[in-house]
Amino acid sequence: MAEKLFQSAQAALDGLLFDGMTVMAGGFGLCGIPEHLIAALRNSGVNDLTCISNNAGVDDFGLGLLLQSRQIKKMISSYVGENKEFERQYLGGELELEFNPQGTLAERCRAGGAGIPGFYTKTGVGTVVAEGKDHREFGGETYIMETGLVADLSIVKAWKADPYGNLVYRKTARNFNPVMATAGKVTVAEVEELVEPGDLDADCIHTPGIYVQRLIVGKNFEKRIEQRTVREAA
Amino acid sequence: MAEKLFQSAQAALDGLLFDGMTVMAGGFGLCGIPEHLIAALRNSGVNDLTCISNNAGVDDFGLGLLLQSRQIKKMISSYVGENKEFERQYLGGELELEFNPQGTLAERCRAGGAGIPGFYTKTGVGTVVAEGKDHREFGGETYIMETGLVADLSIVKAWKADPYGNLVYRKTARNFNPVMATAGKVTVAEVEELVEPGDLDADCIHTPGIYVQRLIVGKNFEKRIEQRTVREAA
Amino acid sequence: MPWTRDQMAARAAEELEDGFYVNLGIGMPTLVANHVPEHIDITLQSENGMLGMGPYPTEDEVDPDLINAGKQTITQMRRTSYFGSDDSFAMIRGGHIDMSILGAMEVAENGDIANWMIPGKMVKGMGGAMDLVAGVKKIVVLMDHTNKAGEPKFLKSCTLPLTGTDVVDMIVTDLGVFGRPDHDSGFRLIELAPGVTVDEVRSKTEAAFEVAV
Amino acid sequence: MPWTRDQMAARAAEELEDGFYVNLGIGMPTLVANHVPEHIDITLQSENGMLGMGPYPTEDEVDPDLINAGKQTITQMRRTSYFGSDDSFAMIRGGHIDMSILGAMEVAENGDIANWMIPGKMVKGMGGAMDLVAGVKKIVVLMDHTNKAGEPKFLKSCTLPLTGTDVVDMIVTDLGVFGRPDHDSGFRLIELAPGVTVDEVRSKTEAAFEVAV
Repeated sequence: MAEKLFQSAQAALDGLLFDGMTVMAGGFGLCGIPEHLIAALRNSGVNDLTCISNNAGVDDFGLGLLLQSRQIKKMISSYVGENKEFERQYLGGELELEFNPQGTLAERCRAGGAGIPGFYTKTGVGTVVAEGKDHREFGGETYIMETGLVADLSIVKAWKADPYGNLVYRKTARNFNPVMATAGKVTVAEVEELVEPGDLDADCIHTPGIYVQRLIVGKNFEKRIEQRTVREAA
Repeated sequence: MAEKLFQSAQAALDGLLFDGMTVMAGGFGLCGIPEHLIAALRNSGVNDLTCISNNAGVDDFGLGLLLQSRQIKKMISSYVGENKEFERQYLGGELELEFNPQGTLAERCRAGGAGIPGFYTKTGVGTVVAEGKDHREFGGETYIMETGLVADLSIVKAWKADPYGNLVYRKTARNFNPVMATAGKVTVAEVEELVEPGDLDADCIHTPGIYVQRLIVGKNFEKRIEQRTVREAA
Repeated sequence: MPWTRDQMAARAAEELEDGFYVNLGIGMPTLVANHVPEHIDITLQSENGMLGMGPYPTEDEVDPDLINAGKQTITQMRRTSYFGSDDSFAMIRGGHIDMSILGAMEVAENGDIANWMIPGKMVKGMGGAMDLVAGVKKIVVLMDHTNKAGEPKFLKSCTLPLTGTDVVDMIVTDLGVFGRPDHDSGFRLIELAPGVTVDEVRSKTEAAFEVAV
Repeated sequence: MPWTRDQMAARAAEELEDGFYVNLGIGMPTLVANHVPEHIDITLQSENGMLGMGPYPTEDEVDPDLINAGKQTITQMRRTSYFGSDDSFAMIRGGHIDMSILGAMEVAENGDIANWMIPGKMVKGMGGAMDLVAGVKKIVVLMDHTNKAGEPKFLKSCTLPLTGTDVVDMIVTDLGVFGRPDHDSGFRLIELAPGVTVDEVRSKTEAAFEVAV
């Protein structure tokens, strides 16, 4: 079998990076982000990235790290509210930004991975999102066409993997990870645990190994929480 | 909670059927077909059905039962090779037939369930499948537009369910069942086993309960095998 | 006397029906979860990939892998299922969610809504709001009747960039409730907070509406 | 001497590379699985929703919930994952499968293929064939060089209804192998079965081809 397991995030990205490339990064807020691969991207010094990610991290964590170091030229996101450095660069004209409705962003990734170059949606009709896009009627309702997205590299975070690259995610840390795994020309996954072949339930694999070209086991995940909300124990 | 569990296939279909309706039925060949719900459809006498199903069963099992009783007016399928009665009715002009490539059929169901009225695909370009369909270039390649499919009723077969309608399928009996569950205005599921609330792993639910309006536990599944192929034990 | 935020949430909660799948927006709409009538069982969807959202965790239960769309820590229930963002929005776009209760900056008399972008302020993005208003079966807006400057928020037409056009079915404000039976009809004032008069509502509303209280 | 069916399958198997994900068509292509070189590890996809297809079961292992796209009973492996038909064809259409080895009734010199419909016979349907030829990275056709009437199957242009246009990358017949480096190039005869001459191939082929043996 072609070996998928690499010993470090740096090694796993070796040979895949070039200035101006497009990178998809899984995660919602700071939940389920590929933190080790983002750190390795930062350390690589790769530049002029177009990053497709639902959010842009916070100032000192997640994709915020790549904003700090000005490695990102353009973001395609649905919400970037928690990042002061982002705001500064954007208002200063240093950063391009393309907002997509969250569901349109997710579906564009799915379409890209599924060989669908365009699809119609009601989302955004009559808003700035629809400007310049093809409109079409179906059953008397108006829809706009959105296009599929593909990335040079997708980086995703999963809970468990087997050596074949089969992945399982945990709770809401799943979010954009599986769909982005399908849309990378190359997909690199970081996981918390590597299990033996056959240990994953074949009926419960979220990302089949065909979508994962490289794999690392991350250590000491920080898993930072943005809004720690608690109730009193009963 | 709104009660989803019904005591019989007949009871679960009560009030949902009308002549001329469109029914999606999960299954691939005879694997993972909703055999009890098909039997109940036959017994109901509902007529002039448009059936969307990858295959059409065999003469005396699966959707073949509804062909025998001439309850089907039209089939939308990808392959109908194993059914003599089908052939007879089709060649006699008694049955309409629309062939879709299997992946296009699956994607049309997904699109219908996902609020996508149309999408572009390379599949079928330059073939009879493309005739009369919109053609469009993306990146120098030609694609055709296919439309989403929605059914008045979807009938699916799962392995396990909980009372909330969450479903888990088993092995290749999954096939078209989950995608068709999303595309029915009403979806009725038959399962082999009902488990207690909380017994299904929340990370491993294939069909969230929102897609399942009614549920029955089937008894004595026949699960007929079409091509029993075996090797010598080592 | 105008309704309090909790009373507004309670009024919106009266729209819930047993078995409903519901998405609650960030802010005041989250209060609705505290006012679900006892005989009603609903399931909350969180668009980051969860059906069956439970309450906030106790300190011991906090799990960084389990958050809602507002990035708050939450808990799982016995009914919970998780899925990816693509499947989550397929569910939303496909019309499978019965109701969404959302905040708004402006609503227009034709059902347009603006709730994602204030010119002159840094744009944070629409998140899932455009998908929700386009896809969910019934859209209930929960908002103060006027803005901080005392100006109407229910308008002839929206002035802010839109989130969706002709999508709002009901508006619950601190002064009352506007509903419309379908998208071919205009809004009707169908309920007033105690002591609030039709005239007061008129004076604080730019939109045209019928009175049906 | 023309190749036997097993020899043809073995020749097609030489196209496999370590780590490939492969879809094998019904009929002769299934024989390829028996000829995978020992140092090569491939994973078989079955378009009804499985990656990592194992061999036929023993009598004790037969499971009606576990079949391949030919509806034959099969087995699971340690690497196996199951998924729905929509996800299976997203995988195929999206170009994630490295190679498909398929039978054909006709192939044209421009790469067109016809393998699903014979006029005058009952049409059974294209199943997943159109999706496979449109989506898979490399399409290898495995077919007898001539039909039962002794007529060429590799033609100037197909006469039967097409499965796909300009999709075939390689043709392995009982007489030899035709390849082309890319879809802008024509086919070249790159290999002959032992004792088969270029003239014999020419006499049984309608399509134009370069000779590169």
